[in-house]
Amino acid sequence: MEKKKIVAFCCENSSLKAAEALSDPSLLEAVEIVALPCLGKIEIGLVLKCLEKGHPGVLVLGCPLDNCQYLRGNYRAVKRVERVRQLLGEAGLDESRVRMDFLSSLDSHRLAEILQGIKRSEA
Amino acid sequence: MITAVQKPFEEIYRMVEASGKLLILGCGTCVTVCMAGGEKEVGILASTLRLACRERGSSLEIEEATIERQCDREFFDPVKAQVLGADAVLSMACGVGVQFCSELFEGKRVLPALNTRFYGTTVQQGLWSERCAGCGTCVLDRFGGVCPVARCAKSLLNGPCGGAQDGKCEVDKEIDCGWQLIYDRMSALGLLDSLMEIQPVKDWSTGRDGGPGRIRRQDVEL
Amino acid sequence: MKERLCEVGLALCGCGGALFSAAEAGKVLAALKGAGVAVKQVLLSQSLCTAAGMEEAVSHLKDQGPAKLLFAGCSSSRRPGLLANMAARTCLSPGATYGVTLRPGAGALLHAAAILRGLKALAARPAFQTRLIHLEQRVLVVGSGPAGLQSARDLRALGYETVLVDQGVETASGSEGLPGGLILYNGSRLAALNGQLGSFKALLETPCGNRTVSCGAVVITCGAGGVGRFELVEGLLGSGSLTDGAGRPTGCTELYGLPIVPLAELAAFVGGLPRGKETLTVGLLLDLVLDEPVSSMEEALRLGRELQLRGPQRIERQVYLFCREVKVSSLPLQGLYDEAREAGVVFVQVEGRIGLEAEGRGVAVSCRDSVLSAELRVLCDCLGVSPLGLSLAADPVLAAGTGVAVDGLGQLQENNIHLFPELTNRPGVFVAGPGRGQYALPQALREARAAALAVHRLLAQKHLEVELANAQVDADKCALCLACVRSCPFKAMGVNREKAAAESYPEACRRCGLCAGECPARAIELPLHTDAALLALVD
Amino acid sequence: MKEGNGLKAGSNLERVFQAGHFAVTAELGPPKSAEVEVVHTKAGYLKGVVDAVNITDNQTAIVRMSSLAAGLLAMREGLEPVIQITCRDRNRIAIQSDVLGAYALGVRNILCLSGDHQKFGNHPSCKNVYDLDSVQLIGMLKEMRDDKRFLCGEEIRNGKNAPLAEPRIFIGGAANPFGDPFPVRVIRLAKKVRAGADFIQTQCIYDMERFEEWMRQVRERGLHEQVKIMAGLTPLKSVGMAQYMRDNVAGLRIPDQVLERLSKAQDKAAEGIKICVEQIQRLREIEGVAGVHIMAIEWEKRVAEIVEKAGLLPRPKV
Repeated sequence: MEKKKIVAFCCENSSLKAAEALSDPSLLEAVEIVALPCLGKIEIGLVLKCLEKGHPGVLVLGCPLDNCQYLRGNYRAVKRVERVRQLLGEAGLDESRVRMDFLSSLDSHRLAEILQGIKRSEA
Repeated sequence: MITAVQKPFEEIYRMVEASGKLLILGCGTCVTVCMAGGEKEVGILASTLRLACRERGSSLEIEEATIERQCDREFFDPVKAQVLGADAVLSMACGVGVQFCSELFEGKRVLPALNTRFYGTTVQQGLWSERCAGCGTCVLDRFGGVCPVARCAKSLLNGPCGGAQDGKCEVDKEIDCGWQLIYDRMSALGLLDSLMEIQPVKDWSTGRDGGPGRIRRQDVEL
Repeated sequence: MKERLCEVGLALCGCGGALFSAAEAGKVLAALKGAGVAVKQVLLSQSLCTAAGMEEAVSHLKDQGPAKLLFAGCSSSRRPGLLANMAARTCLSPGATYGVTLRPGAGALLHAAAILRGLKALAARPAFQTRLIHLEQRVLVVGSGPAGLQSARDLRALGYETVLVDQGVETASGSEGLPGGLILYNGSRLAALNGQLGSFKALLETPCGNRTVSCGAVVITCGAGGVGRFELVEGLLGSGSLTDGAGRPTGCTELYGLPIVPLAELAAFVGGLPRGKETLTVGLLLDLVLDEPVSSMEEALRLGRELQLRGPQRIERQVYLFCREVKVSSLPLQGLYDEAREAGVVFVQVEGRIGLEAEGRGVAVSCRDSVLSAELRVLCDCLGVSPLGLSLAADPVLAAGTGVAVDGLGQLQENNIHLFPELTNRPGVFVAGPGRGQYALPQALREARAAALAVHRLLAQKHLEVELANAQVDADKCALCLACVRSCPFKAMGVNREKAAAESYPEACRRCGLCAGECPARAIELPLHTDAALLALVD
Repeated sequence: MKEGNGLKAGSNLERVFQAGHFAVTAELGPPKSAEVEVVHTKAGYLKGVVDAVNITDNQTAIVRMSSLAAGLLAMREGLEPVIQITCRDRNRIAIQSDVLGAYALGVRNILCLSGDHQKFGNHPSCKNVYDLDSVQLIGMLKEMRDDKRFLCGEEIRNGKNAPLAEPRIFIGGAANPFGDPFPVRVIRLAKKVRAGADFIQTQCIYDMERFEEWMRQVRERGLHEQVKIMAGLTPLKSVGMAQYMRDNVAGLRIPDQVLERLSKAQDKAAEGIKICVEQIQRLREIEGVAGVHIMAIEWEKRVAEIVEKAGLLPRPKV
């Protein structure tokens, strides 16, 4: 079986743009990018499903707080990610398998760092 | 609506770990509204359980389903096969639904995933609060529409206890003193005088204290 | 409409980021071709993010008429609304456009790869039915203070029927006509705002009972308790209407409609005033808020003295300083006060309302002098106002009734950069003035104009073609828990009583999916991001 | 067993009131064990110093020796007990039964309380009862005494032909002038009086001004003429105790001045007692205050000192 990648849920307005503008697009191969219109769309069940299906981890990449085009999407996402991590803890899994970060569309370098980190830890 | 909260995960896990094939059954009415046992929570609990089982090396096969209401027979029809095929049902309904499901499927183990709490209202998303204690003899007419039985920690009918301070209950500072609410309301309604009346001892027999409740209405009986 | 000449058009931006030269574009196209993709239509603009570049692009695309449009540019050319604007102006539904961000200097191959991803996404995007939303050409302006009047006047000038609501003094009649064709409901308040942009139904509580006004958009310019601080007479905004304002405003007079400037700009402004008058009258107005800080007093005293003494040759000046209280508590301030007095500055201690009125090219200040106990009217050639402005909390009833969210300080409009300056969480409702922040008068007026223009941008389209790609509610699953109604930031969710289920309004829904994320019954789907599609992606 | 002198129950406390004396009672907290000696010792401190001792009923919902049992022990030591009955732990059946028993054993005073919520006690997960509230409890005792009937309406006799044998109890109630909502406080007192309370014990008083305001309202309604009001006092042992009570005891107000005075004093205990004595003197001046009730929490041995310094010794023999 093919080894599954970390799933990166990206907000179309911020982190996805940062991903599109990566100077080294090959970094994107480290993760499975799933574009969401806004992180407000992210569902706890969907994140858990990713882990259930064998993805080693989930990255939730939204825009900086107070910078959500849809006003409250990232705030809601923060709460939902908190709950996912709590559930993981209860299930006995490492909570850090689900991580959240806030990237603007200009933060390609930060995204690159995150992706490089993933590549390194996998190597 | 009836409000409920999910049981601690560990308690649920221990309840179901030896079930073999488990059906998690959600309820689409009250517990969906209070976000404790609707389709979404069914999915979340199922995924969490699967992850926990994998992590702890136990084998549990989990199916998911949600029906409109678990307190009425007819709604179970679509999931009958699933229930019968499972070794146990983890019901995410209120206590009524859990028991009714259990009654319907003789010999099937039906387990509660929720702790049923009270009859209440959504004050705001994520905050629910009790309004009715189901005492069976409504007294709201005498208290300006605020129930002393449900909203006073001691169910006092003749005024607040000594512990209320700044409009909050001594039991929990987050809870409004029911008697403060009654006083405010009655004073706004110009009915303060009627608070002077001594409320006679209450007949509790219409509620829980009278034994399991039963209503029979012959006019609507078929 | 023109027949579509090709399937997908590609718009490449060659803006300030200098992404493309013609040669580089050729390389990108070659790379695309190499990948087996032939894009039939290429537009290479110098600057899609400028007005001129935009015009060029729009006219070009209208001629060519692609069915879908892929837009590729640097991140600054991908600013919100640009794509939608282009879509609207080229008669494409918003769903038929897609934007890709290119990184400067990444090279043709990488650009091509990004464009390919975009083409794929665009191809995968399903077509949606559209609905034509009629945009009522009537605007409700709440608050008839300076900002409200400015907005209302501008909207009138732009040809919109404009209804003003003000809580101010109750008059016997419910509504009255103002010069200039404005309709004013005085002593009235906006109690509820039903419906959605284009066809709001505003419920007004007036002295003559409730009235419903239907309108395409709403501008809110008031805060709580603002009544009585200021009174602007209709003539205030006499000069400089918007109809001829296609070009940029050239100076304060044109911009503000009145020679009212912040204290800091006053000296320069006075210097620039046309000469030829024998006497130049300058007003200084303090206390736009109750607590004027000492520093404003200090600045006004200095400025007053300076203007009084150092006028240009042969032009006499008279400086008036209007304030509610002369604060000279400290010794240095007392000194400044004495100096200003000696220089000839006239001090007017004001009580009650301050009336500002356009007169000629100047502004007349009318007020009650509390020392003389007499009404006063001073005609000023220009007026400097203290930099501190009105700052009012939102009227909670108004906020609740309109569904406009408030920020941490209790003022209208959430603290979100995508809303500034005039947008609110509720599409079709705009804000200006002190209810949304702390503003000096000139600023408030400028924002009122921005709000009027924003209304114009929306309503001038007359109709809005809305793709039905909004959130879809499965009525059978919906438990009517109202989580979506409560959580939708844009108030785009309501209850469909016939279906006994929640419903999203396509004209207001921004397709963010927050409701779907909240729904405990999993009854809400976002057509562009269905649960099945998302699951398939992670399978 | 009827008292033929117009008295309702004929207890010492009632007689002291009737004779027009300024009454003094004290509180005696039963032990958190079956240790009899504790009651004896505390009773020893109080004997001859007060007109009656008030025996708490599992106060703050912490399990202690029952009020009735401790009351009997105190009685053996020569003190007259006031038994507390709360609505928290017993329903109308248990309470009526206890009242009959208490009377049979010689108890003549009962103080009717709602009871502290179990949340603050040592069994917070228990089920509470609250079948009755304190007003209804007072009414029930009055009905038993005056109408000679149980709450259900049956006569209190052991059989058709048996004599009526009703418990003749001097009935007490509590009042908290410091709880909220304030205007309800007097209303509630009036209800208790109407329900049949013979005497009232107040929550401990530190905020004299609010108490005086409350008393003014009490007099306005003429309640002080219908019921004997005993002002509650708790001497403060230390600043820590004062702060604890202010922050943790529901429905209690301690003004900052009191705290300040205590914290400035060298001997905190002596100062606490001094404050208490001053309070008694001030309370005696207030029209309608018929006595004081001293709740010296685990400090019973200093009650005599307080009563003496307040000039209230010796206690009258009536």
